[in-house]
Amino acid sequence: MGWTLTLCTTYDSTSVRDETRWENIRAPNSESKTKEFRLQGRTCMYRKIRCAMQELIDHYRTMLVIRFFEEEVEDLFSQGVVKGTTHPAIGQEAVAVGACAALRPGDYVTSTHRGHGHFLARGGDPKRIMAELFGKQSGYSGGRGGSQFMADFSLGFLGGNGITGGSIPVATGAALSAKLQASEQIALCFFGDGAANQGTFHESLNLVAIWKLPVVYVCENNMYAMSMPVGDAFAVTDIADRAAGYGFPGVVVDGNDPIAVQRAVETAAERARQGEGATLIECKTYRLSGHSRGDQRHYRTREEEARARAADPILRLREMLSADGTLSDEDDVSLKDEARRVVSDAVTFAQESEYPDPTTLEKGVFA
Amino acid sequence: MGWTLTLCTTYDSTSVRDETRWENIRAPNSESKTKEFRLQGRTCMYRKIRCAMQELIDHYRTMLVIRFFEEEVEDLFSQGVVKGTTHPAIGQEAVAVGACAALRPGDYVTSTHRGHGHFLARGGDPKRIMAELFGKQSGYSGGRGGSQFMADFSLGFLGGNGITGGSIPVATGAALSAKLQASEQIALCFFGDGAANQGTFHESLNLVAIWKLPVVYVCENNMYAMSMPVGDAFAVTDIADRAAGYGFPGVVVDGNDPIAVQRAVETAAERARQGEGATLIECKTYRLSGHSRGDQRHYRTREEEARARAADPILRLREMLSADGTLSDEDDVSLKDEARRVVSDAVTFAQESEYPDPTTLEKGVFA
Amino acid sequence: MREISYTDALREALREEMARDATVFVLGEDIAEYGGAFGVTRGLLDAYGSQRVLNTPISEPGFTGAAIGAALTGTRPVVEIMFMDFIGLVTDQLVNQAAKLHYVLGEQAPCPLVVRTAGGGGRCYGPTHSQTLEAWFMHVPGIKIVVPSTPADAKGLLKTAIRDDNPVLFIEHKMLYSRRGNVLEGDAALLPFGRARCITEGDDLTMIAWSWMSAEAEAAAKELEAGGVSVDLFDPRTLAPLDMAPLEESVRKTGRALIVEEGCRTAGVSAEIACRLFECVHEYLDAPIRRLASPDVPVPASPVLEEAMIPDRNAIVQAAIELVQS
Amino acid sequence: MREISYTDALREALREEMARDATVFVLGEDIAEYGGAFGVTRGLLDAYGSQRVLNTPISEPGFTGAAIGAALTGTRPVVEIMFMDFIGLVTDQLVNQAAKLHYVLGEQAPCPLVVRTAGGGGRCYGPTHSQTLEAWFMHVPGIKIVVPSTPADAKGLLKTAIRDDNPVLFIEHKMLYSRRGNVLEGDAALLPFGRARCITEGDDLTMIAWSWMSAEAEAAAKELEAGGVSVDLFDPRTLAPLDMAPLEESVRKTGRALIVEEGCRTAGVSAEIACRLFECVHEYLDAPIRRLASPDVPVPASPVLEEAMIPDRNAIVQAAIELVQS
Ligand SMILES: Cc1ncc(C[n+]2csc(CCOP(=O)(O)OP(=O)(O)O)c2C)c(N)n1
Ligand SMILES: Cc1ncc(C[n+]2csc(CCOP(=O)(O)OP(=O)(O)O)c2C)c(N)n1
Ligand SMILES: [Mg+2]
Ligand SMILES: [Mg+2]
Repeated sequence: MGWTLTLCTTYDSTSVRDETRWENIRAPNSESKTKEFRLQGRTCMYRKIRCAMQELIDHYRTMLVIRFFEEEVEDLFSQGVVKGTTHPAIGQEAVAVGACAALRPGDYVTSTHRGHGHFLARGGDPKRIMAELFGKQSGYSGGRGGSQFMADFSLGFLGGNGITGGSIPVATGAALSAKLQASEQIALCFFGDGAANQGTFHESLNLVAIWKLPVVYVCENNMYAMSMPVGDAFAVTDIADRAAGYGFPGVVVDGNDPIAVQRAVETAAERARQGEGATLIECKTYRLSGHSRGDQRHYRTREEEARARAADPILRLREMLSADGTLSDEDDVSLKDEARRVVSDAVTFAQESEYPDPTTLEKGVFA
Repeated sequence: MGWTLTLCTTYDSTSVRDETRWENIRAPNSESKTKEFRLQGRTCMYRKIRCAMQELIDHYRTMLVIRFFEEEVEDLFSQGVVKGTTHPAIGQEAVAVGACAALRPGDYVTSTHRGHGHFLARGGDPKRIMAELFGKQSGYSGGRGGSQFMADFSLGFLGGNGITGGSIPVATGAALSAKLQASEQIALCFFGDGAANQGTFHESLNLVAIWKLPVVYVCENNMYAMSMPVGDAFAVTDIADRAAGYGFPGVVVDGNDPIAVQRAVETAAERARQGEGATLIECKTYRLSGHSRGDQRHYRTREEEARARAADPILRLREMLSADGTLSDEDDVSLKDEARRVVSDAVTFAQESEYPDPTTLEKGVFA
Repeated sequence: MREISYTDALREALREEMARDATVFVLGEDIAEYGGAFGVTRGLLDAYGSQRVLNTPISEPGFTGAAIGAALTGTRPVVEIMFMDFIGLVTDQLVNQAAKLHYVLGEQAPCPLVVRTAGGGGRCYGPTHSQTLEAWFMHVPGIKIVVPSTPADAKGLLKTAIRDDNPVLFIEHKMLYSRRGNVLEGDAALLPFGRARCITEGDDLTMIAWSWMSAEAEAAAKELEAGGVSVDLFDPRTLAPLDMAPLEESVRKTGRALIVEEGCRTAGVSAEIACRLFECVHEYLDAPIRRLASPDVPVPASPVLEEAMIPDRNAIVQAAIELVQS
Repeated sequence: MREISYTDALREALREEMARDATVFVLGEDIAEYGGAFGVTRGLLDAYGSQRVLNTPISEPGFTGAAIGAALTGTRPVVEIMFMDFIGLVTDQLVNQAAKLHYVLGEQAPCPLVVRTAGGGGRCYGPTHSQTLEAWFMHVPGIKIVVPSTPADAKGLLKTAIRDDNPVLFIEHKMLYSRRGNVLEGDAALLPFGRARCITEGDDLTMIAWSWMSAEAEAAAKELEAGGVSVDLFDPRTLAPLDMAPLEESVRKTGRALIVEEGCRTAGVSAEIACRLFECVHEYLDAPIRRLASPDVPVPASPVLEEAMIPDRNAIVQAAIELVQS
C-alpha cells in the first residue's frame, strides 16, 4: 500500500444529492491539486489519492490485455478470419477495469454489445472469449452467442446483449433476486449513452428506485451511439442528471481514469449493500475505434479523434505511473509482452478449438 | 372581462428552470393572498387573477357536463345497459377543461383510456361519444373503438388509447408533422401518473426535446394508477421533476383549478408555438370514483376519499363563483339542468341509434 | 375433489407453489391489494408479504425484463401481464431474452419464468383488451405455451409451469375465470405439458379447440351428439409442446377435422395444426381440414360486432355439420 | 434499364418518392450521415436535409410511435428499424396502434406508414441480428408485408409502399443488398402489391420462396432443371396481401409443392400457404406439400451452426428431389 498519483476529475454533477457521499471521489485526500487538463470541454485535474501501487499496476495490466485483445479482434475480423460483427472497447478500458475492481466475487455484472472488456475485467478467460468469437465449441457459449452473448455465471457475469439496453432490466432482476434471497450481492449494470434513451432504461431505474434494489449503473458515455453524438441524442449535458427523476444520486466521473471509476463504484456499491439503493455513474470516455467493422466514421472528424487519443486512458495511466516512478520502461515492456502473450495464446486456443458439431444445433433450446 | 377570484396554488417545482416564464401562474397579479388551504399535504392559496367571468362560467358548464356524463355512464355500466368497461374522469374535470381552453382550433390533442372528459372539453359531441359507448353505428368509431378509442380528427382530437401511455408517442408524431409542415399547430398530450412510468414516456420526452417539438405534456396525476398510489410507483414527489432529465421545464399546478391549468397550458403552448420546445405540466388532482367498473377501492381509505371530495373541483369552482357573486343559486340550478339535459339527450340519441351492421365487420381494416 | 372456479384454481396453484418453494414470487400491475384485474392473486399479499407479491408500476418491458434477470439468478418469478393484448410491449423481452438466453449463453443458466396473462374476447373490452395472440409465440423457439380451459387444467398446468425450468407463456381466458370444475390438492393436481385432453369421444369428426373455444366446442359437441353427429373433441392444453399423436390417431379414425381458434385466421395456430395433420395423415382425410377462426379484423368493442367476429357454439355446430356433410 | 444493386434500388425508391412528395420523410437510427447500417439511406441527408432525414436516438418504440402519429396527421414517414430482430420492441406500436387505428377509429384517418427493416441471417450476426419474423405480422390484420428479393422488386414495391395509405412492413434482406438487377425509373418502376412473380416455369414441382430464399430457390431451380426436374418457381413478393391464385393454378398443374422459408418452421408463413393450398387444391396433390424451413432454434452465431440451420440451395435441391420422387 502506497501513495500514488492518479487522475480524478472535478466534474460537477448537479444530480449529486448527497455531496458528502462523494467526498472521497471529489477530494480523495487533502493534498492539493497538481495539474489541470481539459477533457471534452471541461477542466479536470490530477489529484493525489490513496491507492495501492500494485492495484494500479494490475489495472494497467488488465487494460493492456483488453486493448491488445480488441486490436487483435479488429484485425481478425478485417482479415475475415472471424465472421459476424464485433464492437471493440478500445479507449474505454478504464471504465471496465475500474468498475470491476470495485466489486466482490459474488456480485453480478451485466454487459453490452461492447462487452469483451467488461468480461475480461471481471475475470473472464481470454481463451474462451476468443474461441466464442471464432464460433468454436470451446467458446463461452459454444459458438452460439458470439461476440454479444457471452456469460460466465460462476463469475456472476450475466452476459452481453445484442439488444441495446437489453441487459438493463436483467440487472434489476439480478438485484431483486439478491434482495429476495437476502444475499449481499449487488448488480453492476454497464450500458452506453445510447442505451440511456431506451424505454427500458427509464422503467428499470424507476423499478430499482421504488424497490431500493442494490444496483450500480455504470453508463459508459463514449460520446457516440454508433454515429449519433450525445449532443444530438440528449438535450441535457450529463446523463447522470437523469437519476434525479428517480430519486437516487447521479455522478459524473472521468471514465478514462480507472481509479476515479473505481472509487465511484466502490462508494455506490457500499450504498447499495447498505440497502440505500442505486447510483447512476456516468463515465465520460471516448470510443477510439469505429463502432463496428466497416464504420467509416464520417460522423466525426479526425481532429476530434486525435484530441481524444491524447486522453487515451492507457497512455495517461502509463505516463502517470512512470512520472511517479512506479513503472520503469522495462517493466512497461514486460507488462506489454505479457499482455500480448495472453492474447496470442487466446488466438491459438481459439484456432485450435473445434467448431461445434452441427448435429447439436437443436440441442438445448429448452433446459 | 372582469376580475374574479380563483384558485391558484403555490406549488413549488424544483424543475422550473426559467422562473420568469411562470410568473403569471405563480403571481398572476399583485394582489395579496386571500385564503390558504391544504391539498395533498401542501399549503395552497387562493389568489385573485385576471379572468373573464364568462370564461369561468363556461368552464363550470363544461365541467358539469363532464361530471354528469360520467355519472350517467357509470350508472349505465352498472345496470349492464352498456357493455365492456369505462374509466370515469370524475374529479378530474378541471384538468380537461382548463387545458383545452388554452388551445387554438387547429391544435392536436391526444388522450387516454380516461378520455371522455378530454373529448367533451375539446368540443366532442356528447351524443356521438355516448353512442360509441353503446356500441352504436352513430358513435365516433361506429362502435368499433368503444370507450378507449374515439377520435374526431376535424377537432384535432386524435383519440384515446387502450394502451396506457399509448398516445404519448402519437403526440410526438403530430407535433413532428406540424413542424415538418411548418404549421402553427401544437400537440397537447394528456396522460396519467401511471403512464409516466412507461418506457415510451421517456423516449418520447427525449425525442421531443432533441427535436424541439411543440408538445405540451399534461400529466393528470390523480394519485393512483389503478390501485397503485403514486407514492409507491415513484421515488420522487413530483413527476414534473422528470422534465429536467430532458432539458425542458416541468411545473406542478393545482389540477383541481381550471384556471391554474389553463394559464400553465397557455404559457406552455406559447412556448411551444415560439419553437422553444416542450413543457411538462403536472396537474395534481384526484380520481373521485373507482378506476373502472368493479373497483372495490381496497387500496385507499374512505377518509382519504372524503378529504379529496372536499377539494372537488366543481364544488370549489361553484363556491368561488358564488362567493364572488358571479353565480347566483338560480343560475347554478339552470346551468345544472342544462348540463343534465345535454347528457340525457346524448343517452336518448345513443339508445335510438342503430347497432352497426354485422356484415360490415370486415370493412375498413385497410384504408 | 372440490368444485371451484378457474380463478380459484389458479390462485390455489400460486398459493401451493409459493408455499412449497420460497424462490417463487409474483409480480405485476395491481396484483397486491387489488388482487389482479381478474382477482387471481387476491390474498397472496396477506399470505406471502410484499417481498414476494410485488405490485409494479406500468412498465411491462421493464418488469418482465426484471423477472427474466431474477429467473436467471435463482428465483422463479411469475409475472402477470394484465391483458394479453399488452404482450406486444414485452415481445422483445420474451423473444430476444427469455426464450433465447439459455440456448445462446451455452446452456449455462435456465430461465424458469412464468408469464400469466388474460387473453381473448367476449366481454366487449375493445380492440386492445380482447386479442388472442398465441400464434406469435408458437413461432418462437424456447418458450412453452399453456392455454388451459378448465379449473383442473388451470391449476395443474400452472403448478407445472412454475416448476418448469423454461419460460412459459400461460394464457388464461377472461370468459373462463368463472368456470367451475373439480380440482385436486397439492402434487396430485400436477398435470404434464404436451398431453392433449380428450373431452368427448366420437367417430364422425375430430374437433380441436383450446382455451375458451374448448368450452364452446364442448357445448357444440353435446349439441351435435344430440343431432346424431359424434365428435372426438380434443383440447391440446399446451401449444408448445404440442401433442399431435392423439390428434393424428383420431383423424385416422374420423377422416375429418375441424380446428376452432379464437384468434385471427391467417397464420394462426390452426394453420400449424392443420399442416401437421395434412403432413401425417393426409391419406386418411375424407375432406379438407377445416379451420374455423375469427376473421382478420381487430376485435371491435360493439357487442354485435364482437359477437359476429368470434366463433361460438353455433358457428362450431354449423361448421361441423357442413364438414361431415362434405 | 440499368443494372444496379438492391441497396441502390431501395435508395432510388426513397429519393424518387421524397422528390415527388414533400410529405415523405425518413427516420431511424444512424440513417443520416452514416446512411443506415446497410447504406440504404446514404446521401439522403445531403439531398433532403435534416428536416426530412431524421436520425433518432435508440428508442425504437418511441420513434415508431412518433411515425404513427405523423402518419395520422398528414405525412408519410418511412421508418428504418436497423435489424428485424428489433421488431419485438415495436410490436405494440405496430399491432395495437398502426394496424388498428384506421379501423377502430371508424375509418377517420389513414395511417400511411412504412417500416423498413433488414431481416434474415447468413452473416453470422448472431441470435438477435439474424431473425426472420414475418409470420407474426401475417397474423395481424391491418398491416401489409413486403418481402422483395430483386432490385426491381425492392424499388417498385418500396415506391408502392410509400404511396399506400396503410402501414406496410417492408422487409429487406441483408444477403440481398449487394444483389444486382435491372430497374426502371420513376412511375415505370412501380409494382403492385399482391402479385406473385413467376421466376421459372416448369411442370414437375411448384416451388414458393421469398426474400433471400427466393434467390436460393432460383439457383436450386437452375440446378434441378439441369438434372431434368422442371420447377414452377414463384416469389409472392408480398405476404399480405398474398396472391394465391397463381400458386393454386401451378399446383393444379404440377401436383406437388415445396415452400421454402428462412424462418422457423413451427407456425411460420409456410404453414399458412400450405394450408390455403390444401384447402383449395387438395384433390390435385400427388404428395403432401413440403415445408422446408429453419428448425425451431435461435439463430446461432457460429458459421457452422448458422449454415446448418438456414435452408440453402443444396437443401432446396435435396427437398425438391425427395418430393418429386415421393
Ligand atoms: C434495440 C437495438 N437497437 C439498435 C441496435 C444497433 N446498435 C448496436 S450498438 C448501437 C449503439 C449503441 O450505443 P451506446 O449505447 O452508446 O453504446 P456504444 O456502442 O457506444 O458502446 C446500436 C444503435 C441494437 N443492437 N439494438
Ligand atoms: C400497457 C397497459 N398496461 C396496463 C393497462 C391496464 N390499465 C389501464 S388504465 C391503468 C392505470 C393507468 O394509470 P394512470 O396512467 O395513472 O391513469 P388513470 O387511470 O389514473 O387515469 C392500467 C394499469 C393498460 N391499459 N395498458
Ligand atoms: Mg456510446
Ligand atoms: Mg393515475
